[in-house]
Amino acid sequence: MSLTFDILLLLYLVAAALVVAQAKDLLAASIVFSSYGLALCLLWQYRGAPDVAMAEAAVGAGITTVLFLVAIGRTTRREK
Amino acid sequence: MYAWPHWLALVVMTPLAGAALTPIAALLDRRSPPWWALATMTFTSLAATMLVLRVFAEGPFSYLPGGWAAPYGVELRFDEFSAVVGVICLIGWMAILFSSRYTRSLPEFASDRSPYYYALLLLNLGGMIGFAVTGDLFNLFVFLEILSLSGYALVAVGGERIAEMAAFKYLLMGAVSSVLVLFAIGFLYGMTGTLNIADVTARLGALEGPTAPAAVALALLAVGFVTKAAIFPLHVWLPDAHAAAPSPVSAVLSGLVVKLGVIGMIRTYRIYYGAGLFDLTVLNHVLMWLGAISIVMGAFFAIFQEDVKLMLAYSTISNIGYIIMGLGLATTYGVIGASVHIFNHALIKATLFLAVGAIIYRTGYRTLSDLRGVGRAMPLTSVALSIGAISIVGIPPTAGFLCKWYITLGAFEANQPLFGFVLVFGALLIFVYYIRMVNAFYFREPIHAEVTEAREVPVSMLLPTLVLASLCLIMGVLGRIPLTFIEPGVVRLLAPLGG
Amino acid sequence: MIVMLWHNIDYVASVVLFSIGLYVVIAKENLIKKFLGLNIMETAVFAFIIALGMVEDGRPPIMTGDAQGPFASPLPQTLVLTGIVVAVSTTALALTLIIRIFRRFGTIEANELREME
Amino acid sequence: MRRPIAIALVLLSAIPLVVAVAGLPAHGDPSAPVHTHVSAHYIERGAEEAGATNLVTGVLLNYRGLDAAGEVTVIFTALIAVLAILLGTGTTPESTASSRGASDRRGADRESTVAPVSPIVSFVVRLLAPFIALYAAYVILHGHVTPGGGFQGGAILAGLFIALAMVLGTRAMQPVARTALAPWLQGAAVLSFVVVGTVGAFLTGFFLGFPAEPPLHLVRELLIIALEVGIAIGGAAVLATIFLHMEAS
Amino acid sequence: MEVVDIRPMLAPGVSFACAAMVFLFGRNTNWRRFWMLSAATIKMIVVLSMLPGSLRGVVYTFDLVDFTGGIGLGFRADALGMFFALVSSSLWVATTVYAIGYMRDDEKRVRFFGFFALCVSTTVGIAFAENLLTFFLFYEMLTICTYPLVIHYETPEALSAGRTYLTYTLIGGAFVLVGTVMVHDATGTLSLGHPGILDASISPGRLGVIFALLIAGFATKTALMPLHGWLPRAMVAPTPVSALLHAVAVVKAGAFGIVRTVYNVFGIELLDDLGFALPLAALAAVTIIVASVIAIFQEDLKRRLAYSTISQISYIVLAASMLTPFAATAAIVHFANQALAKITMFFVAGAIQRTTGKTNVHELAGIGHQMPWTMGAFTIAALSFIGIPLFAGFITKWYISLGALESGQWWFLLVMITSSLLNAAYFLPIVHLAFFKPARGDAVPVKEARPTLLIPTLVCAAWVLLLGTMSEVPGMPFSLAEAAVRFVFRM
Repeated sequence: MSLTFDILLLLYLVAAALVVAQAKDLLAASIVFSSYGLALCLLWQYRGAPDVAMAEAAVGAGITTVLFLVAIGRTTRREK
Repeated sequence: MYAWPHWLALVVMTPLAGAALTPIAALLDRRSPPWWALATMTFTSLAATMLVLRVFAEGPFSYLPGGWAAPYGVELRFDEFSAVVGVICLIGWMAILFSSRYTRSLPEFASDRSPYYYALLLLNLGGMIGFAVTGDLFNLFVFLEILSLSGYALVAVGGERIAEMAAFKYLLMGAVSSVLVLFAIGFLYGMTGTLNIADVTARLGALEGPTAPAAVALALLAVGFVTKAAIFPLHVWLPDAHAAAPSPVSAVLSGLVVKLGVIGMIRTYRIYYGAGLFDLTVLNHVLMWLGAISIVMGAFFAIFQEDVKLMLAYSTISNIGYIIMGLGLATTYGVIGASVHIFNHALIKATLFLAVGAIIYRTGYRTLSDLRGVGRAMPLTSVALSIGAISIVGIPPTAGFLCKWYITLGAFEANQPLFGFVLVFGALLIFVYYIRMVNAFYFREPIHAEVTEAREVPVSMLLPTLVLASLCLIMGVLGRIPLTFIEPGVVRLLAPLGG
Repeated sequence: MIVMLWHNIDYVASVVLFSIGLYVVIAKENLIKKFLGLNIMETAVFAFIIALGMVEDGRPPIMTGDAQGPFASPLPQTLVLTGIVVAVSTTALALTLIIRIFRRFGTIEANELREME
Repeated sequence: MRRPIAIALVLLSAIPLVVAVAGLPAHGDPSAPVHTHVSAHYIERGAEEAGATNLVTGVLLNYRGLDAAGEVTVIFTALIAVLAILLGTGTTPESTASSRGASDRRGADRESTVAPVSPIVSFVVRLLAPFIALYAAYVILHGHVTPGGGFQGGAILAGLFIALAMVLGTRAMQPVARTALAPWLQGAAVLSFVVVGTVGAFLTGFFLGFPAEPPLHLVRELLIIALEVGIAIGGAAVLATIFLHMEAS
Repeated sequence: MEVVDIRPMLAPGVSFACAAMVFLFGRNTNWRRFWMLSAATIKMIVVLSMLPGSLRGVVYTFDLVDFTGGIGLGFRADALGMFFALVSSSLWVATTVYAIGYMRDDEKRVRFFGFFALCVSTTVGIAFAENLLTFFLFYEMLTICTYPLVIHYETPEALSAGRTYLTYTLIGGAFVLVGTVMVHDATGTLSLGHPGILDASISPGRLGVIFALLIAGFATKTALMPLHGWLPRAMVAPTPVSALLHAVAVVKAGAFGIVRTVYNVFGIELLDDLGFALPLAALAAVTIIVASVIAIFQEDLKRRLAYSTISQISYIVLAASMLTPFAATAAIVHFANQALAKITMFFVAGAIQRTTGKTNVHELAGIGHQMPWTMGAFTIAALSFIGIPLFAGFITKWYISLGALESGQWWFLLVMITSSLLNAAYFLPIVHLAFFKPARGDAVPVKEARPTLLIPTLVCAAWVLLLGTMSEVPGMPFSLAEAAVRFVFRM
């Protein structure tokens, strides 16, 4: 079970990264990036690193995403 | 006096603490930040002096924050190369003093930005000092980030039209190179289980199993630090960033920050030479060639620049090329020359940027044709500029000469006469563009009234320029002191090669 | 063999994520996108470092009285904690610069900016 | 044109990286150097030497205290950098608040970031705010025993602040950012390291040292908590201020 | 016998201090003149005071700084250096007086005299350089200090000439530097205090590269063909500068470098074994002939003198590369002979230009009647160049010819004779024109040049005669040259 879970999480990470890379809508990309951060957080919790997972959830997935959203709000949402 | 152990902790923490207190000082008195920053750097300079004296008297020494023995805690290690903190303090001090007047002329530089500007400068200097004295790989990365982040912001702080873009370009390349360095640190940690540089070296040397990770880590470190040092072809961020920054910042960035990439390379070499895992001839050759290309290319581009600051920025690429080439030669003479050039080029480039900054401050112009005849209007500043120009070309008896002499000797010692030629003739190319500058400043008629009417800058700007200029001369005449100072460090670095 | 590969999958995944991030940084013109890519690169390296410190059936390195090993290595975790802070700092600065660039030039596409320069 | 070059470059870097990771000690192998050298010492002795059951906190604040000092300096640098770039451009929170008066409808609209907040969300956020704050305090103060620590707690606090700012409108939060206390709060993390480090130097003879003798264990605990609180306040203040300034720009 | 003495450093130091005073307090004309003249005099006294010792075989040395491991700044007044220093410091006095008269109404006098003094300082530094590094240092400083003098008038033409000058001399300097590095790499020393520091243990290929680099580097300043392009163009400079460039400083510094390379870096025996000297001699011979031929066709007086310089200075190279004692004597003595005669000619050209505004040769018809003293000096110098006995130039040619016979290479004699004829062909028409043709066109009555211009000219001309007639008298420079030759040939 653990290996399957591993693989699924990692596959999700790669897929999310690809979506972030290809999405033309920056807002969508940012949200997907946030979910990517949460998946990482899950992975790390599972790897025996709860401290890091907590930091990633609060900072990586939370505040970083908010900052991206603010920046997108102040500039433009579409990637040309 | 210098044997007091805590100087090493103080030299790192003082600028950082000073930076944290600068906005608070500004709350109490709006005009205090420059003087507060100056006081901080004065104390830091005292500590740095003690450290340099100690390393001169005793050789390398360590400080253990928290009292934890080396591989378990972070080790601060002060060796001969760390003596660069002396130069960092000196130039930092001068740049802050210079800024106290200079920043008044910047567009968008409202007074409420001022405390943060000085805090950034202090953080930048503190980051560099920490980078230079730490003996721990991850700590190296942390200080690298402090100095890089503050560096990016300092580029943008002047409010030039392209400043923010230049800063972003710098930030992007700098951040990627930081990630590479962190990746490499991860590899090294994974192979050895430790982060202490000396310990990594020893355990890497005793490594069993595949060496591929170590090789890749070396490549990552080299690419990362070479980007920070702005060597061709990873130099693209430098010209705009250094030209768009306020002049005292350019002095710090061009004189010091890029050098920390070189210090990083020296640390990398220390690990890999010491571990003796593989022959570094390939890397050395790559660095020699890249250095040579940087020398020629930087000088060549500089010739065609009209903007004085852009010209100086390209000349930095050229000079870093000398240093990297000297490192790649891997002979005693070559590495000594390269190491001393770290110090001397810092002095020279700071002189040049401060002098140019003074001229821009007074006239508002920055291209060669606009600045015609400024030499007569601002004689002292122009003399400083000329001294800097002569030094950077490497004409004896100025500071630039001995380093180039040593690196050339190193080229012949390493049986690479081609690079000796590249070096000497690269210096000629450099001379060509400084001749253009001197020609325009002294031997042409002014075309702007501002230039003719320009007065000498106030003492707070003139003093740093002149002090640094005279140091360019003094370091040339007393060139033996830095050379003999750095020699034990270089010999230790290269000892694993000679067997 | 396959089991071994599955055991090492974390490293490989890190490299894949790193490469995706690098690709975004190099190939995309949008500055915000570039920075999303950089964040992916950074997290990939964090994942790599965390994976280094992991042990088979490891527990978090918290030494409450009854805890029994094996424990995951605490050192990589502290490194990554610091790394996350560094990443968010860099991001904050970069986004500020991007906002300023947009204010000045009206675009954040690198190719258009190059033309304007 | 850029794409093929990028792909080539990425492949060029990815292949050696894959080869390199293949050469590393097997993933999760307890006999790898990572686990047998420095970490083994931490796991064996760390809890008593560093005075923190949570070894991550122990290593971060005690063994590698200078790293943590550097870390808080990095984020402080980010704040200073953002302020240095944004101040004086006419887009500071202060000037936004004053120049874009109530008459300026656009300015009022732009106060919340993305979209108007629904009343339900608003209610939930307000309802949860004290609990989140309580949780943050727990994470901070208990960081050396359970997962968490000053920075995580600080980030949670900052997140709370940001959520409130979105719900209540940034202008409501401006007074917080404008107090004379702000620079003290923003520099709290760095300054707490300086102070605790200096105290440590007097107590143990080493900068950032923590007294390890049993009679002084309480002092050690207090110092660590002081650091954690400092980091939390500093981290939260920095992140919140950055958000406010970017929001206002 | 070597004596540690500060005077070898004092000599360049005096003019350096003078330059500093001029730059700082040069606005006041009287003070400036005072500084210039007193420094020139003091320096000549300093150099002269070492002359008796030098004639006795004493070598004064002074090490200023040792950078590290034998790389340092050191001064050493041996016979050869003394000879060069004596020539340049005594001519500095003459040139200073002349320049004060010539530049009387110039706006940028302060800059002019400041760099003028620096030039002389560096020239004496070159003469007294103890090692190749010190030599190189002063050599490069000379390049830079002459640049503002060359472009003094700041016309586009002057600026372009300045660029050419810098391009040539800096590239030459780079060659010298690489050569110097290779010498250090090969031997570990750079001292010029031995009759040859390189030895046969180094591979001939490497020696060849070193020789080529050093000679090529020095030859650019010597204006040896084909590296002479800058010299005629640099004629846009004020006349005292041309005099300085041609007679005292720049060209001579290059020639001195070649002499040092041949005698002190390689040494007679080694060069003889290697056979590198012959190509150099051939090059010099070609330069002598070709430059003379070109000179014949020059209408502008100063340009004619420039090509004459290219030709004359190659005598030194030719003589030095013959590697015999007689020829060596000629090479050294020619430093003085050429300098005095050539400076006389430039003084004359300048005096004519300042007094009448004429620069072309054909305009000089009848001027001998108006300015008899000036043109008389010119005639003396011309006769000296042609090699008429009793004039200084004769001594050179005589000893070169002796050297040619000594080395058994008769074709050098042929070169000498041809050169004399060519010299006659381009100098005598001027004398003829001046004294035996009536003035053409509107003959504005012109008086003799003003005293500050005339007196230095006459003094130099007198020295040409003196050197030609009384060179064997003890205490004259000739005996110094012989001392130098004895050292070089270990006699």
